[in-house]
Amino acid sequence: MHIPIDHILVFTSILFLIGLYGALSRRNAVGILISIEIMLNAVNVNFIAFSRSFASSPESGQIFVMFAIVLAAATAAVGLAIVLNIYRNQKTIYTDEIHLLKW
Amino acid sequence: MVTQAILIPLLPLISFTMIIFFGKKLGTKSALIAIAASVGSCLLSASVVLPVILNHGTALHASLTWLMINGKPIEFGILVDPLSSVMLFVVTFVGSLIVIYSVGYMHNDPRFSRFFAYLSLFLFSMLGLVLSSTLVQMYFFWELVGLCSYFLIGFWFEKYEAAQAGRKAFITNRIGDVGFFLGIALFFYTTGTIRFIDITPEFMHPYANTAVLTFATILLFCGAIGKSAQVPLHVWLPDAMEGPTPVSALIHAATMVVAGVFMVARLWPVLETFPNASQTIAVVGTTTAFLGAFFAITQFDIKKVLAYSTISQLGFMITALGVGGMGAGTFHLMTHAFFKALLFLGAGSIIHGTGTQDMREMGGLRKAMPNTFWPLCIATIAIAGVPPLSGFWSKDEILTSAYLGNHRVIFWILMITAMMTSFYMFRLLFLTFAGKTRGHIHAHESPAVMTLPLAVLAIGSVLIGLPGSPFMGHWFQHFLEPHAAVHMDTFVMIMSVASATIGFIIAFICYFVKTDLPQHLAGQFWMFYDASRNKLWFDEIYNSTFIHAFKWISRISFRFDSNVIDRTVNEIGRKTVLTSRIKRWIDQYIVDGLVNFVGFSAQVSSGLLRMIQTGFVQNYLLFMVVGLLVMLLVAVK
Amino acid sequence: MLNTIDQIFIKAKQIILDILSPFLPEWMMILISIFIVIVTLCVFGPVVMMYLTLLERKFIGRMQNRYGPNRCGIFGLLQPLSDGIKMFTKEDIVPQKADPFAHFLGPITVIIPSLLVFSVIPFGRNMIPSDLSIGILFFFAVASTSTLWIFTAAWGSRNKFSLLGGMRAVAQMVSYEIPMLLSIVPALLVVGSFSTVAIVNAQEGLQWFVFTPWGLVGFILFFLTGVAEVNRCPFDLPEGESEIIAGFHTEYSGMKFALFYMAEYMNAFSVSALVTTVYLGGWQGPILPSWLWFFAKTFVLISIMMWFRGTFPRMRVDQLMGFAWRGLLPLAFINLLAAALWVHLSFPLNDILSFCILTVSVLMIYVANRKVAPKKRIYKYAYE
Amino acid sequence: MTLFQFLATTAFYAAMLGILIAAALCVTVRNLFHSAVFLAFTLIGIAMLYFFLQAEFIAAMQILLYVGAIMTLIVFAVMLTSRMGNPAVPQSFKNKKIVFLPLGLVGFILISAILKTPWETSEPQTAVNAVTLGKALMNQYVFPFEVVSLVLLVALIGAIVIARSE
Amino acid sequence: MYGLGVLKGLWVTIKNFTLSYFTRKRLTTVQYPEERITLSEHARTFPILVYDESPDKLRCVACEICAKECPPKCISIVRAQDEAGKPLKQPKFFDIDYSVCMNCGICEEVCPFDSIYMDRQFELSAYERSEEFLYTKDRLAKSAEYFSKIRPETAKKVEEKRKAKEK
Repeated sequence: MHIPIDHILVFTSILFLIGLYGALSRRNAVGILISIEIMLNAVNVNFIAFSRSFASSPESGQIFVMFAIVLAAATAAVGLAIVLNIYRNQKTIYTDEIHLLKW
Repeated sequence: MVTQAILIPLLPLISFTMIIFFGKKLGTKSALIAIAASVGSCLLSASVVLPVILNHGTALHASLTWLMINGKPIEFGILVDPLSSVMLFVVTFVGSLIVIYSVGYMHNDPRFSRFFAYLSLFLFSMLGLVLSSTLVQMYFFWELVGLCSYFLIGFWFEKYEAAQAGRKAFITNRIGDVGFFLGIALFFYTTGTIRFIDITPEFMHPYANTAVLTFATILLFCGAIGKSAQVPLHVWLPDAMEGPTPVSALIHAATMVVAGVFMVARLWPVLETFPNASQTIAVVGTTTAFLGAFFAITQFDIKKVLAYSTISQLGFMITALGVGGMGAGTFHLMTHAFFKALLFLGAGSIIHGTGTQDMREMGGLRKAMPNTFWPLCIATIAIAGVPPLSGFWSKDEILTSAYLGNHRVIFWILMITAMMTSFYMFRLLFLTFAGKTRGHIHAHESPAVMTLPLAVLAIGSVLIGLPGSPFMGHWFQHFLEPHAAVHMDTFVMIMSVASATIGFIIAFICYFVKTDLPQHLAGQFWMFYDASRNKLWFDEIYNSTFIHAFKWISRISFRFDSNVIDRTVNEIGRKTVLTSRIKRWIDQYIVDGLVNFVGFSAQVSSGLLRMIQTGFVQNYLLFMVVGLLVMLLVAVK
Repeated sequence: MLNTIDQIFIKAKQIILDILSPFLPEWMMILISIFIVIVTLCVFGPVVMMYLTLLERKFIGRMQNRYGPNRCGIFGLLQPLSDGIKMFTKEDIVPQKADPFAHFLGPITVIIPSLLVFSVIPFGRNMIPSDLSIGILFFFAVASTSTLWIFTAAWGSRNKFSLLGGMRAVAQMVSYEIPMLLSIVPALLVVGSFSTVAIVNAQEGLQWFVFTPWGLVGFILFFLTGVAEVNRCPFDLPEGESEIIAGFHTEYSGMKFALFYMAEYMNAFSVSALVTTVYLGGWQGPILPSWLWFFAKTFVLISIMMWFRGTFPRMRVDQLMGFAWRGLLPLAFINLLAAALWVHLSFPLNDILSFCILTVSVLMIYVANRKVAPKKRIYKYAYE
Repeated sequence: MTLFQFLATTAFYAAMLGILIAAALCVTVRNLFHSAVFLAFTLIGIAMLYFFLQAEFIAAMQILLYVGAIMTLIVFAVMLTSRMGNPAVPQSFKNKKIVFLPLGLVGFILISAILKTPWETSEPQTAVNAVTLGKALMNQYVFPFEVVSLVLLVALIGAIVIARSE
Repeated sequence: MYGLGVLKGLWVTIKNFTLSYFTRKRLTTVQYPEERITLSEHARTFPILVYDESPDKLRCVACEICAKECPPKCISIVRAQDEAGKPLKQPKFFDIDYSVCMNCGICEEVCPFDSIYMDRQFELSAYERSEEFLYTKDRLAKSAEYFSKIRPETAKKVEEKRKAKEK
């Protein structure tokens, strides 16, 4: 099953842009984090797509993706913890309401 | 032997410290300590003097080096030779008698124990001076003695005159001491040694006629002038009468004032090698003697009279040393110590009894104070120079040495002085004891503790003359100068007896027969009377000249200081203020200006940048995307 | 003969295919063969679920000195049928405030993983729906998603009790997932590959992993975590009837509740199936046909689960968590260590050594936990 | 092309399409919880993609980690900040239209660049199964492996400290 | 030991399970509709009124003590009046709402005239909740014989007491 790679690339860039749109347009911090997850996944797909045609060490792409997933998990954890903290202190997680360094 | 010698001065020192620390607790018992100390040192000195006497003047000497100046040692030590043994005997014997006497005299004085502390301190320093083996050590005790005299003269310091007198005495002494110190320095510098045992005629011979040494001896003599109240610096002694009478007796009769004479006697070999130095000393001595007597004649204060008589007697001693009669001078020193102390103590008991010092209020005290009258009478006879008593022998010795040394002028002046001496002494006797009591005083006899020393001293002044008299073969002079020729001159003896009797007769006429004669004479010889009465205006002269000049100099320097120096300092201050104001201006407008400018520019630029920090997370993301876009555009093109 | 019985199902499939092959195009045949397997699984799943419910009710009834259901059918055999009918006929109420999308999504997404999981379980010799090279990992991946779907169900029904149940379920599954994974790793370590077939093959004859020291501990660990993962009995806090009505599926009724119910039992079945494949040697067995062995072992395990349900009271939340984090997790780590040692060393020594390590560690963990006195509960709102 | 491959490619493209739709929905839908669920679907779709790209281990990892762990996190976050989730409040900015401009431009440039460049489509190598991955992880990439574990630990502690309620 | 409790529990349940197949009497449940458990003497469900000779001569004198004492207040009594309006010593209406009654038995205890007692009839299903469960006077009335049949001892005691009172 041979999928031409540029199809995948187009797909991932679109997915990436969707994620970007989400990050840009959403008011809710958790929404932003979700969109960021989408962007990350788009990149991972790219990795896997390319890793197949990479001669010397085919598995490097996959290892990259693994590390990417793990790190995404770490960032999500810390990001959400921060969002939680902001919510607890400011009772709001709308980014346009949290634009002052003080409250 | 050496320890006993050291102990002699130490005992009074110990009593001084005891009294100083425990005086308040001891109260009257402090007198006991002082007496014990003086009597103890008297016995010790006896034990030390006896061997010296027995084996013919062999000196006991021990010393330890205090510090080294370019190799030459300066020592502290003990020297007991015939001269110092005489002084030891005089000081300790007379000192202890006076201490006993002053117990009675200072009976109800609030600072009773402090007086005895000062007395023991004085005894310590006097004994130290006498026993010192080098000039520096002597100078050290010389200063101490001056200090004690200041304490004792100014004992009743609440009285203004006493304080002034103490200060005056101390300053005049200090002037003399300066000369003394310079002399020591010069002497040390030239001869290299200041130890008395080194100063022997043979040692001095090589320096025979060096000008520096003559000048040094004169300077040394200045110390004696200051201390023994010779003419230029004698003014402090009459004022020193402000102190209590035992003080006058001890210090201004028996001991301190003779320190000068002792020092000159100590430097006798030096004087022998420098005839012109001894010449000047003789001249000074005779003038002091004559003037002392001249002033004493017209005084009415009993203690003033005695003070001036002391000055004239000191003059006698100094002239004796000046004309080469070291033995005669020292002999007169000893005898004078006895009867002058007796005179002072007598005057003290009179004052104690009558309460006043002015002879014009006294008179007719013979019956009231018999125990005081007889010793005083003996003393007057002794000092006048009537043959059997000690005064005659010692004065006669001086006169013969002056006569033999064919110092003609000096001989005649001394003779006149002797006459005047006997006149004013008998005047004193008659004014106080003969006739009726002029003032409204009721005299009462002094207690036994005062009259007993008087009696002892009376006996002493009678017997003390014998050792030096021909009956004992001039033993005293030979004791002092083993190989000096001593022989009496009949003409001199006759002349001295004559002068004594003439003085007696004049006094008898003036004050016993025709009591108004003195006024009459005073009226006629008003010039002489006024001169004598006002002590030749020495004080006034000094005040108007030295003191006035000194005050002027200090005023000038004060004005100089306040105007010139202060003004310059203020000027400097003002200048710094000016420069600092300029600096402040620079700092404010230039440096701060720059800094503010930097701040201002930072603010402006940050104002611009702030627009970007909207705080909306999405905006930042948008900026990123735009950045990405730009990069892509660039990459694609 | 035995082999034929053993391979009876495969042969049946082959027969069907042979019947149909002349009529249909070639590519259709492949589809059909796959389709047959899928159909059997989809039928097999619910049927197993139904009869498991009956089995459970009878088993527990007997334990409580009473009969199980014996009204419908001879020994109550038709009871699951009646339950099913009841489920279908019951009205499916959707709470007014509930989030329709999530509420609807809940049961569907819960049932999918439990079905997917069957594709990896080797029911008999070469009777495995799809032999994936990452069999076990696939199983766990799919099983772990169920956490999310349970939560969507709980959240969708907008009800405090369901939310509480959902939270408990998530917490429990997350904290038991790690020991479960770790308890499997020793077996993978020994076998060297993820695929379940390889694992079963590695347990030739009677060399079941359970008889090795680390295998025993691993088996117990895996079984306990499996029970927890499936939210059954001692660990059935998410549906704690006594406290929070029915936990996350409170607001579900009718068919949706049936789906949840089925998912629960299918999960139970699949977990015990996996335990058998990994530790009890799957379909390895002396005489009887492979699939019979497999079902026997699975049935034994399920009955143990039911046995648990009959005896144990529900664990308190903090005990549950404590048990996982302080008890099973360290044991799993040590078990991994022991297994590694076991693999590395030669025969006599490795058994002894790993046995000692494991017993010591079990005792230590037991002692360490015993000391923990229950903390005095701080009541935020109740006042002394 | 065999049926199987045909099936596979169609399934692949269908998956891609499905993912895009799910992602679009996830990003635009008002209710945060629904967007989280759609995110889950996109993630599972991407896992399927990995299956098609013969990366089973990564697919399983994706499901296990992303859907199992990260989704739980996100869902919890959504739940804890639930009060903000009510759809009445507009979930996206008013002026979200202007965002399309830069995005469109970037997309246009990207895609045009992708389509223009001649990707030399080499034959896919041997499939990478878990064993080779494990070996690579343990030999060549052991250092990143350890560092990642450290990062995870730090993130864990950080998250706990931040989110802990006194 | 901490773990032993678990094993003991398991042992108990498995023992029950196995033995339940061997000894019948372990199984405490009965097949209800077919077999029934004899109710004990003091079983009580809903209250009934007892009458001696005929249903309309109830022992109840409408003193309304039971109505006052009833916790859920499910008894409602209206005293009968003769034509002139003088209240008589018997109830005109006596309704008990069975759906509200909580079978506590307090009315039985407080009734001074031994007229109200707890029946043991529990299979009272009805098609409709509110009306049918409101038992009126005639549905409540039960003969003394029925009462002595269902509760022999208490009936005997009540009879002796009534005889004593009559003498």
